[in-house]
Amino acid sequence: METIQFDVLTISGAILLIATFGIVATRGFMDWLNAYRYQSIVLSGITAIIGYVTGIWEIYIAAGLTLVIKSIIIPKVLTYVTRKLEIEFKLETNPYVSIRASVIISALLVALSYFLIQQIPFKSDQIVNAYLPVSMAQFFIGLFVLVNRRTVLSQVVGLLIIENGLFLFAMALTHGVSLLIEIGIFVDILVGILISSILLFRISRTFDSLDVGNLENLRDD
Amino acid sequence: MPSITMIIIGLVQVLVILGLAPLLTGIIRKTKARTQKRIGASILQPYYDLLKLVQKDEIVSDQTSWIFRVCPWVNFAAMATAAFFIPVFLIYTPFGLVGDLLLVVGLFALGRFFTMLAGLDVASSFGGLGSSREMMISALLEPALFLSIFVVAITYGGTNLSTLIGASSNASFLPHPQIIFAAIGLFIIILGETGRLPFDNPATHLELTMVHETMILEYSGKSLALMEWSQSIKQIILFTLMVNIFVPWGISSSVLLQSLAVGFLTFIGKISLFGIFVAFSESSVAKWRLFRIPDLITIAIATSMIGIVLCYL
Amino acid sequence: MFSNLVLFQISILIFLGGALVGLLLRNNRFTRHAIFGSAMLGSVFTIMFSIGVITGKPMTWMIPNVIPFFDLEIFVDGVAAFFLLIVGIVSFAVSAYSIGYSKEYQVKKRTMALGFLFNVFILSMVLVVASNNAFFFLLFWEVMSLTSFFLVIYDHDKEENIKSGMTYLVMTHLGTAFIFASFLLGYIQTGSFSFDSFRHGSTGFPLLVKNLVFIFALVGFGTKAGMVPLHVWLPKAHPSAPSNVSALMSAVMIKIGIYGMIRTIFDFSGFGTSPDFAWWGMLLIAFGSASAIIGVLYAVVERDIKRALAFSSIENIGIILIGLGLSVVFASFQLTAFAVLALVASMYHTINHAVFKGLLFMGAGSVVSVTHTKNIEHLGGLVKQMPWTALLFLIGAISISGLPPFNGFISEWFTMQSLLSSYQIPSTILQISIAFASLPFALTIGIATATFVKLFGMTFLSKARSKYAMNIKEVPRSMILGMSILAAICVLFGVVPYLGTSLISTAFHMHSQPSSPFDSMAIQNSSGTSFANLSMPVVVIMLSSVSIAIFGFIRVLSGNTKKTKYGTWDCGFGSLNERMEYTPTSLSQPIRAVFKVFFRPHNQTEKESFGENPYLLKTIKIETAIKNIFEDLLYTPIVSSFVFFFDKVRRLQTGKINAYLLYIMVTLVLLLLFVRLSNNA
Amino acid sequence: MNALISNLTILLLLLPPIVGAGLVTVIKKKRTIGIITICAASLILIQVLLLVPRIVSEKTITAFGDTFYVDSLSAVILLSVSVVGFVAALYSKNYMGRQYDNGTVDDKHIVRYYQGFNVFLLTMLVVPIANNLGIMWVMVEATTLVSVLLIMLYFKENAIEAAWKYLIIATVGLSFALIGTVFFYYANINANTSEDAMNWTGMVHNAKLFDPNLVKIAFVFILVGFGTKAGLAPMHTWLPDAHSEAPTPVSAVLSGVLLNCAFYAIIRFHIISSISIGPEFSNQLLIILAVISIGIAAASIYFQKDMKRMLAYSSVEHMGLISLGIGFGGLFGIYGALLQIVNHAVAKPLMFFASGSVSQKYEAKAMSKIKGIIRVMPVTGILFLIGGLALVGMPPFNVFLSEFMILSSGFKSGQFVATSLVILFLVITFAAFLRHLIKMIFGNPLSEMKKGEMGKLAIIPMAILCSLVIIFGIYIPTQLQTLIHNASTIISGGGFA
Repeated sequence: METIQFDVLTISGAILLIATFGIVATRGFMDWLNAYRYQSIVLSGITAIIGYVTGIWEIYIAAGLTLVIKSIIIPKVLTYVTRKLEIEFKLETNPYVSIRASVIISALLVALSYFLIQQIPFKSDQIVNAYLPVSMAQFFIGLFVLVNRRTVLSQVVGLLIIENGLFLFAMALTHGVSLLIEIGIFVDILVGILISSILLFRISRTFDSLDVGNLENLRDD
Repeated sequence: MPSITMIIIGLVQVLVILGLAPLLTGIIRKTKARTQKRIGASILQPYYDLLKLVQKDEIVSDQTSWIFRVCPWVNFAAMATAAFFIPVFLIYTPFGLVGDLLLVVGLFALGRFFTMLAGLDVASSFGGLGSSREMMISALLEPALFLSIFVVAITYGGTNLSTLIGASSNASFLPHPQIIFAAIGLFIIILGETGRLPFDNPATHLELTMVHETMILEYSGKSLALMEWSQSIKQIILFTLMVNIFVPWGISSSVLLQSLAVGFLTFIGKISLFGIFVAFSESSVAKWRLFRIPDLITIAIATSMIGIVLCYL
Repeated sequence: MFSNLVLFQISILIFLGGALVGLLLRNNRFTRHAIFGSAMLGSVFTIMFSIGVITGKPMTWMIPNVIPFFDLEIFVDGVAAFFLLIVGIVSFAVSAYSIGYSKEYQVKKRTMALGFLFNVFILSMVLVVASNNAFFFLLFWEVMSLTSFFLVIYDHDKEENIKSGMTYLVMTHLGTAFIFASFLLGYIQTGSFSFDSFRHGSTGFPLLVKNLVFIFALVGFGTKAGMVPLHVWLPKAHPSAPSNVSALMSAVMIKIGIYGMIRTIFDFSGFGTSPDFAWWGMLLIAFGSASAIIGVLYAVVERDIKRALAFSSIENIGIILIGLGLSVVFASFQLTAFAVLALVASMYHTINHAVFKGLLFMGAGSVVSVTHTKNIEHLGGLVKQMPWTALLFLIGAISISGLPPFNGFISEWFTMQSLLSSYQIPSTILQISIAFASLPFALTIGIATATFVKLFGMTFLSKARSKYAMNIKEVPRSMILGMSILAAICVLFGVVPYLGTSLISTAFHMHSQPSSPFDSMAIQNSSGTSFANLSMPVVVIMLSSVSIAIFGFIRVLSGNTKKTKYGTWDCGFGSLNERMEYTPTSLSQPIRAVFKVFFRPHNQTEKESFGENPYLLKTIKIETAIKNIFEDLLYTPIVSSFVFFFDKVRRLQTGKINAYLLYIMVTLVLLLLFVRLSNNA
Repeated sequence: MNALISNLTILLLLLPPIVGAGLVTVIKKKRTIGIITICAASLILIQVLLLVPRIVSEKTITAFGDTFYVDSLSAVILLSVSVVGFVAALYSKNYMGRQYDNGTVDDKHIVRYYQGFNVFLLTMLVVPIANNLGIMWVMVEATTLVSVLLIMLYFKENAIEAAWKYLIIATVGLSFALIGTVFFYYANINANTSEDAMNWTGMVHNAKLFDPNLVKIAFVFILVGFGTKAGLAPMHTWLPDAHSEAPTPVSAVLSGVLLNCAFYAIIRFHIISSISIGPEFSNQLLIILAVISIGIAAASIYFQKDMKRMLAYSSVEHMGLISLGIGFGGLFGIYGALLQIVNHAVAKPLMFFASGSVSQKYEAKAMSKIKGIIRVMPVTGILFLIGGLALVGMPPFNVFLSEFMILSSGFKSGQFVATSLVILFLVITFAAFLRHLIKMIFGNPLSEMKKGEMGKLAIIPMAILCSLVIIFGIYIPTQLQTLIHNASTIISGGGFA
């Protein structure tokens, strides 16, 4: 029983990572969005697994929320906001590091997460054992996407990856803190995405482009 | 308190200096004339000059201020006061308790300060020229002088001239090799201070060469007399110091009349000889270019520094 | 009548009152009088209580917990009182002077802030000296710097002044940082910021700490005092300030730096009578000599009268430091008598410099206020139009040149005697080095005389060289009064050195010598013979009697002669005009030429000739400038290397959000790795 | 009964901004909403001022069960929030009025501004009193969102850019903060599963049992996360942009208290970590980031051309100093740091207000275009000068004392290298900052300008702050002293060696 569970956990973690790699490896906005949707579905599945393993019913609610918000609402909002944008705005044409190299770096980041987490005692908590490094890798990859990509849209996506990692992390470690806080966090994220969408919209209107290269007026040299 | 006799002897020493000052100038001039195959004026000529100048009317420049008029008096007072502290034929003076060698140097500087101001006061380029050169020379002579005083003072134990000359007259010559260096240094300094060649030619009126003369160019009558006199007092004071410190032979160490007389005579002899020596050495060199003078002073400084090192080693 | 403490409190209240008057009342004649009148009154009380402390007991006062953890501790002992006396005397004279001087500012409607800052400035100096707690010392110290800074930039119409002010403020702040460090070392060792605990605990400091305390204090207080090479602010700030403030800054404020040094060295640094500490003294002598010679070299070639005075302040600080250093050296070899001699020399020069530099700056201020130029190239002939200022300035000039019979001579005599006494030190190396240090010292005195011949001569004598110096009037009586007070002290402290020596020896609790005004100041050899003697009153009697005698003598000899006025001899070329005079630059040209290694002068000549012949010149224009080697070789490289580095750092803010996120990522990863790896080890 | 009073206290404290925001939304009249906001802010201020004595005597207040927890540390932050909130509301009236007059904003903007302002105040009020660290995080994140909206109020290019950077960086940073928070929570449930595992009170109680490795990693995340929000270098990059582009009153609040709120969170976790693994670890990290912050601020201020950016960097410097004080520890360090929080909260808004008035008058933010303020607007000039002098740590103004204490504690704790570096940086900052300031304040204006201030309502808030700057420089009220002392005791984990 134990081993099977462990396998499930590991495999689901791996799938999540693959989904994340999918975001790293693609250029077009719709491709990311799909990858993100896919990632969110996996995430909600993982949440459900956690709920199953721990037997806490609230986690199922969280899984449901994730499914609804992350794989439906957020992609919808982003599509809605960007529907008027020309297609070339949505294409990441010129990242700092090439796609191929990005994938390699992402792999390194995954290794780094495993390395960093190694020493934390888990009291043989398999959920934590399995998902903590994965979520950590999510943060780093998300951050890397933010650092690497040059369009405003892909930065939003980077942010979303981090949020997903965060969610997984919180779930894995805490099995749901308390509903109130959980909802608070959700609302915060949602509002954050909304505001960034407004900003996105404004940026495209003001600068006629979504390249962050336009956002370099404020500097000290 | 020193006794009345001592004070009288002290005052006599002062009068000797004041009185003999023009004579020394006369001797030097006479010697120089002779070396130049001239007969030269009498050695008493400076006295006649002074007397004549005193009795003449004065012409004062309308540009000048009270500084110009006050200068000769300040100068003379400073030099004459300096004379109080110099042991001439006795190894000490009762006024030694009042002032020392550094005060003498200070009084000289006071005189020079006013002379330089007087040179500027007349508003001619001559005066400024003299003051300018004097500023440089005196500024450089000051450290040289202080360093040689340093050697002498720590060798003989004091800047108090009575102590100093007392110690030097007791000392044998050899144990103090540094004294030779101090003597060389001081000699150069004396040439500079008294405006002798190669620093300055007291007998010329050519703007390329003069230093001291330009500053007193506008003086006439008794002011000029005072300036000349105080200059020769300064000269004799320095010569006296030189001979009494480095060649203290014959100087009287007691107040006995006999030894005083001997001291007085040897003093006259020494100072005349030294004057002649200076005159000879002056005849054998030419006036140096103004900007080579620092080199000469540097030599004085260097010798004094060697003297200092020798003092301590 | 009143206890010292009450007098102290009254003086503080009066200064505060003066400051408030400056803030609250209207800009008119009465306010001007009230502001500076209260400064005068406050100074009187300061003088009264400091004399009370010197002759009586030290004064203490404490208000606990004014600010959390810090008590306002006031402690005035003889040393502090001595410096307070200097503050009081000079402030009194300068305040009197300011009544007349600030008229110009009243017209420009700016007396108010001047009055406020002026009073606060004096007050802060009083409180710095009086405070007995590191926190409050630094607090008042910074207030002092700040108020003086505002006074420096008081004429902020000129960009120049603001620049000088900034240099000053930054330098003095840097100095404060060092003072702070010095006090912090004491705090670490004793766990308290009270000077009392420093005083008691300092002997137990480790040697390294003692040395560091000394070094930090030297740098910190040296900056304020204008010690080379930390002096760069001084020749900028002092000329920029209104002249009454320059007088206060140069005469008093830089002395507070000396006070700090003395306090730290003898009280807080655990200085002991052991040869371990001799190098402190040697360092002081080295810096002192450098300051003296470098200060005076810049002074002598300077054309701006106030800058020249400022450089001369650096010189005099050098002389004070030489004395102080000698005292430290002697003390460390337990040559107490000589240590006392050197300390008297140093302190005598401190008070002297305060007096004559105050006088000279006020004199310069008078000149500037009537001629509206600081450049002596444009001046000349003022002695006829402002005879009083000229006379008083002359007294100052004679004093500062170290000529008998005024006060400068006395302190320089003491310093020279201390230098000569170095032969008593039982270390050949030190003996020889100190002897060599006397070379720059003596050179300094020589050049200082030249400097003041130039300053006085070019400003007051001969003919006016430009219209600035024509048709001017003597300054108002209050200004003359202010200067006269200090001039009188110059004379008094020169003629009766007993006043000074007894003041210093009482204040510092040292053996008093001489014991009466007419007694000669004597220095004994170890064998008991007299090394040196000086009795100024008698010298003055001699000088005056000789003058009278010779006057009579000449009078008798000359009979009846007359004086005729006539133009200066012009070599028969027609009347002399001001263009034929010597100018300040040409006057100091020989010295500039001799020290060209130092000045690095560069001359530029432009000639325009008639036709082909190069010898027939129509016009010739010569420009000459000297290099400021400290700024060029020391400060500029340091500042520019900092700037270079900063330029790199600020480029971190590239404007690229990707870069910003990268910083976060890198920081996070580095910190995590740090945790991870430090745990493995 | 007691609990009821406590509940009521907290409720009343949080009510004014909520009601204010509501009224603003309903009324929408330009004049009235300004006054409503001022009323709300002043009600908050009065309540906080009444609360302080209670905290001093009762030490802690809890309300609504365990949801709210106010101790001396919270009270210090609350105090700064309420004071700055009040003066900013006062200043807003004048500032926004003038912006309206010269056509920069319209009615809609003003309504949005005041809504945002009220909500912003509310979130910052909740941060220090939330017992649940999760809620604290939520509220800090909420401050980000509200302030982003306030910054991009006019949709100008630069404002949008600043808002974007702020949003992204702060969100990323705060997600790390959340990771840290959750780690602490995990440590707590691993140590002792209890109901209030996310609560500060519970964590402090169990902190000794936490796993050290976990705490270390968690604190790193907290430090980087909340450090981003608090403006510690090198995560400070959003700060100069946001501060310079926001409307002046918002800049003042951002700089004066928002940073404090974020730093407050760091302090809370620092306490837990200190109890758990000893203070050395977190101290070390705090000192490192502090030195970097102060150094970068020094360099950036030196080259700065824009007035408000310069002030923003000065905030980075001051956050560095606060962090330094906490890191050095000891009574002097911690007390100094808390005092620095208060002092900075007083001095920085003063500077922002003054610079706001100045840039409105000169119609420029570039320092090269501003000269002779003291001639053009003498009162503002003097206030600006005093604020600047206070900020660089000149006595007799308030920051001097706190900096003095912080640096003293640095030597005392044996951190010679860090302290010496910081002293060097501070001297450089001093020089650089004052160089800019003096050039602006003194001299003659570049062009002929009409002499005149920006109106009484602009002067009054500055005058209030300025008098606080001067008063705190020479006298600190006993109540405040006790409060800060108690807060320091909390931070040091009770008592000082």
